[in-house]
Amino acid sequence: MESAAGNIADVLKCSHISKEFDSFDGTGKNLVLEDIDFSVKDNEFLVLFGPGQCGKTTLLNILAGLESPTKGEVVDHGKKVTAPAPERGVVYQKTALFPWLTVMGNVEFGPKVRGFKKEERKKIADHYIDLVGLKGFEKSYPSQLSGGMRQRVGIARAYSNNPSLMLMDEPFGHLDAQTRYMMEEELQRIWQKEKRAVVFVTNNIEEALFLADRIILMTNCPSKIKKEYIIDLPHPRSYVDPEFLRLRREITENMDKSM
Amino acid sequence: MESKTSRFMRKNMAAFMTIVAFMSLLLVWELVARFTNAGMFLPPASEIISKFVESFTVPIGKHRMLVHIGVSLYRVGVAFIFATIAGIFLGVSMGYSKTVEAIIKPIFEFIRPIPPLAWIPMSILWFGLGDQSKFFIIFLGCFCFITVNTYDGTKNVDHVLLGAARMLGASERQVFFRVVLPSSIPYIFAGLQIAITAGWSAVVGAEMVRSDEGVGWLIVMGMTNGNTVQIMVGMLAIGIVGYILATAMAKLEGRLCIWNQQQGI
Amino acid sequence: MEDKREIKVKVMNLTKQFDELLVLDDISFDVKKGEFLCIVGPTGCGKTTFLNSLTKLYQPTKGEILINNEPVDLKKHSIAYIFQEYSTMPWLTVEENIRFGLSIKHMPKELADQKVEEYLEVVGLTKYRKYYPDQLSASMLQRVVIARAFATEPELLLMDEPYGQLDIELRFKLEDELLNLWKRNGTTVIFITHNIEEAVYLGERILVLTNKPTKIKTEIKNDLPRPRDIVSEDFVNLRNEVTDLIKWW
Amino acid sequence: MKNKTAKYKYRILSVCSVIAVLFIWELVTDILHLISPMMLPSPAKVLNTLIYKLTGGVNPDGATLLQHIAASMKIALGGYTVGVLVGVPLGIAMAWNRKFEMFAKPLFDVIRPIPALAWIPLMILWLGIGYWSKVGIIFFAAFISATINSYAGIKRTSQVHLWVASTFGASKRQMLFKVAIPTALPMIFTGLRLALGSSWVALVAAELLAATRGLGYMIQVARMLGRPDVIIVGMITIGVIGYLLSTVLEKLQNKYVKGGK
Repeated sequence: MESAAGNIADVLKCSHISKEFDSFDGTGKNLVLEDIDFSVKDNEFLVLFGPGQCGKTTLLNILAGLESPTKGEVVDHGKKVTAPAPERGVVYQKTALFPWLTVMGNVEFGPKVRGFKKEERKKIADHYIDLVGLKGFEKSYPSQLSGGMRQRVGIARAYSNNPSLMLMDEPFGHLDAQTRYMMEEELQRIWQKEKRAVVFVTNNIEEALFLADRIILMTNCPSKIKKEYIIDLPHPRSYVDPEFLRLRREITENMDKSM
Repeated sequence: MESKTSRFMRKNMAAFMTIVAFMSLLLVWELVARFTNAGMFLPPASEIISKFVESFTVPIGKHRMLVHIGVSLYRVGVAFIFATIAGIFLGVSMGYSKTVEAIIKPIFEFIRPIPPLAWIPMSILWFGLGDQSKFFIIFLGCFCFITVNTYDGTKNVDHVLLGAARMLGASERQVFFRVVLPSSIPYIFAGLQIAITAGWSAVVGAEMVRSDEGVGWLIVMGMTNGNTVQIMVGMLAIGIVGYILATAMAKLEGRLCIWNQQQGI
Repeated sequence: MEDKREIKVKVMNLTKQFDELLVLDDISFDVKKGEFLCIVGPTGCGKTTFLNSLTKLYQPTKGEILINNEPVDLKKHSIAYIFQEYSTMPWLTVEENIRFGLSIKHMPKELADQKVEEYLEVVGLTKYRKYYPDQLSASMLQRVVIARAFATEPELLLMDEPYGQLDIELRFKLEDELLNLWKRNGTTVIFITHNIEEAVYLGERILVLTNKPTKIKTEIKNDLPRPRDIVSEDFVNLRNEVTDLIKWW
Repeated sequence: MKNKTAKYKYRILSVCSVIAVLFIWELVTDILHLISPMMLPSPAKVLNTLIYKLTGGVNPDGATLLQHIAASMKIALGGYTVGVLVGVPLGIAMAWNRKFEMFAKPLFDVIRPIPALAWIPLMILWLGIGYWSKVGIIFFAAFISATINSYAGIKRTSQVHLWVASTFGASKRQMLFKVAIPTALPMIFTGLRLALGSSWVALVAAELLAATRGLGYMIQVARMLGRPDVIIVGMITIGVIGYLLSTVLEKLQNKYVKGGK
C-alpha cells in the first residue's frame, strides 16, 4: 500500500550495505551487517525490527552518515551520503542532549549553528517545544527532566532542523512499559502533524506494530533483512485488537531466537 | 510519629557531635600541655590561639599576619593564573589534535613525575632567590594538574554528542567550541581544585627554602629559633587559608556547572 | 474456589512516610504459601518503597509484617529480593556471584558447591562460570541474579520488574524459566511490575495499586490455565480489565 | 589498514620531538654556547655526571647516587608504610561507622588542609634532622591521601548491593567485608598510589631543608656548589623513581583488583 500523501519519490535508498568491525581480540573481523537493501518512501513510517542489540544501531548510524559502510552505499535524494546532515535528523537511545544547555538551548542548537537569526530560531524552537508538549520547561536542564521528557527534547531538537528524514534509535528503550505506551501515542500524534519519512529502530514488537506503515524484520548477528511486512491497520491502533495480536504472534514466530 | 524535637536533634546531631569532639580535644590538649612535661614540646592550645589572634595586630618579623598571608596568596594567585591559561591551552590542544599530542605529550610526561620542589635548586639558579623563582615553582605545581585534567576532559568527550552536533549541522569549528569545550569544563574544574591546593602547598615549600616573608617563612623561622608557638600559629594560618581556597573553588564550580548536578565531578 | 493454602505473609496497615511525603497509605493483604502474587500499579506508584518496606530495608512508619506468623526478620527468614537495577557484584565471577547468598548464610562448602552447580545449570550459564559481569549481556546478568536468589532456596522471593529492559522474545523465555523454578521449588513469589501483560501472564492473583499515596485499589483472581496464551480471548479481556483500572496515559 | 599506519605516524612524530628537544638542548649549550654551563649544562655533561655518580663517584656531595637513592627510599617507604597502615583503616572506619564518623571526621578535616610540607618545621624541631623527623613528615603526607581515598571508596558502595546482602540476612560485619571493602578496593589502591606520590614529594622537600643524605640533599648541596649537572641528574632520578613506584602499584592493582572501576 502506498503511503497516503506525498509523492512516491524515495527519500533514502541504501544498496548492498555491509559493515564489519575489527573483533575485540584484534585477530579476525566480525561481520555486523550483511548486504542490506531497502529504500524509504516520503512520509513513510518504516520500522527496523529485530532481536537484541546487533547491528540495528550501526545501520542507523550509516543511514545518518555518522558511520561509513564497509561495502555498499546510501543515497539521499540522489546524493551519496558521506557525512551527517540536518536533512537526516537523529534521535538517540540515550537522548544525547547537551547537558550544559537548557531545553531551549538544545532545540535551538541546530538553527543556531546554521546561522538563523535570533527571532527566527526562537520561533522554530517554540513551535517544536510546544509540539512535543514541553511548554514551560524551556529553562530547565536535561538533568532536571524525566526520561520521557528528555526524549521529547531529543525529538524536538531533531525536528527543528526541518529534516526530510527522521532516524530514531530505540528512543523509548529505557522507559517503563506504561510511559512507553504514552510516548508511542505521542510520537504518532507528532508524526501525523509533522509528516516526515521516519526510520525507527526497536526490539519491542508492540512498539513496531503500533507505529509502522512497514516493518523490516532483521536477523540476529550478522543482521540481514529476513522479511518485510506491510501494516495497514487504521490509526490510532490498539495493542489488544485481534488483528494486531495475530500479526504480533506471526512476526514473533518468524523472529530469530536471540542469545 | 517522630516528635519535632527528636527530628531536630537527629538532623543536628552531626553538628552537636562535632562540637563535642572539638571541645574534648582542646580540653585534653590543654591539660596535657599545662600539667605534664610534654608542655615543653606542645604549647597549650589557648596560648596558640591567643598568639594567632594577636599576630593580626602585632607583627611577626617585619609584617603582621595578614601581610604574610597576603604575600603568599599573591604568589599563588599570580602563578595560578598563568598555570591555568597555559594548562588549559596545552591540555585542550593535546586532547583535541593528535599531532600536538604526539609532539608535546612525551616531553610533558617526562617532566610531570618530577615534584615541583625538586625544581627549587634549578629555579634559584635561573631566577635567583626572589619571587620570580617562587612563581616558577608554584606555576609548575599547578600547571601539571590543570593540563592533565583538561587533556582528560577533551580526550574523553562523549562521541555521541559530537555525532549529534554534526548531525545538527555544526561545522568542525563549532563542534569544538560548542561541544568539546563545554563538556570538558567539569574536568577542568576538577584540575583547578587540585591545582589550587597543590599551589598552596608549593608556596609553603618554596617560602620555607628561601624567603623573607609569607606563611612558609613564618614556620621555618619558628623552627630556626625554636619557637613552637610560632610554628603552630603558622600551621593554623596555612590550614585555614588552604581550607578557604579549596571550598571557594568548589563553590565556584557548583555555581558555574549547575547543569552538572548529577554527575557531580 | 477458596484457596486453602496457609498464609505465608501477612501485611497489616503498612504505612510509610518520608518526612512530609506519605508514600504507602495503610496497606493490608495476605500471601498464601507457594502463591505467585503479581502487583501492578501506575508509573510512580512507589513500588520500590513498597517492597523495601515489606522486607524492613525501609523501616515502616506504621503497620506490621508477619512471615509464618512471626515479625519479619531477615536473619531468621530466608528471603531473596531481585532488584530492578543490576545488582551483580562486579568484583565476583558468575560462579562467585551465585555463591554470594550461600556464603552469607554460612552454608557448608560441599552443599554450597552442589547448589551453585545446580543453578548454573538451571539458568544455562555453566559455560560462563568464570566470566565477570562486565563481560555479560543484560539478559545473562538477569539470569545470574535469578540463580543467586533461587540458590538459597528462599521461602519468599520478591522481584521488582526484573525483565523491564529485555526484548519481548527474551522476556517470555525468562518468564517461563521463572514459572518452572516457582513450580519446582514451591517458593512464594511477590512480583511487582509496570507491565500489565506481564502481570496477567505470571500471576495467580493480581493486586492493583493506586498512585501515591499508594493504596490497594482492588484484587483480581487470575486462574487462566497455564501456559497462558497472550492472544487468547480471556487473556485479552483480563488485560483490558487491569489496564482500565490503571490507565493514566 | 588506515588507522594502523596513523598509529605509527604519531609514534614516529613523538620520537622525533624528543630527539629534537635533546638536539636543541645540545645545540644551545655545547655547540653555540648561547647559555653558560653554569646555568644549563649540556645533555652530554649531564649524561657523564650520571654515569660518574652511578659508578661510585662520591663528590661533590660525599655519596654515590645509589647511596642517596637508598637513603631516600628507606625513609620514604618507612613513613609511607606507617601512614598507609594508619590511614586506610581510619578511612574505612570513618566511612562505615556513623558515630565514629561524627566524632573523627571533623578532626580529620582540620588536619587535612595543612600541606605535609608544613609539618616539616615542627617535626624537625621535635625529632631533629635525622631519620625520625623525615618519617614523621612522610607519615602525614601518606596518611592524609590514604584516609581520604579509603573513606571515598567505602562511601561509593552501592545501596543495592547492601540491600542484596541484608536480604540474605548478612550481619553488619559481613556487609563490610563482603560488599563495602570489595567495592572500595579500586579507590583504596588509588589512595595508595597518591599517598606514594605525596610521600615522595614530602621527602624531597624535607631533604632540601635539613638532611645529611638523600636525593633532596644531593640537589641542594649541588646548588650551593654550583653544579647544575648534578642538580639535573638528581631531578631526573627523583622523577624516574617516582614514576617507577607508581607504575609498580598500578601493575599490582590491575593484577589483584577486579571489577568495579
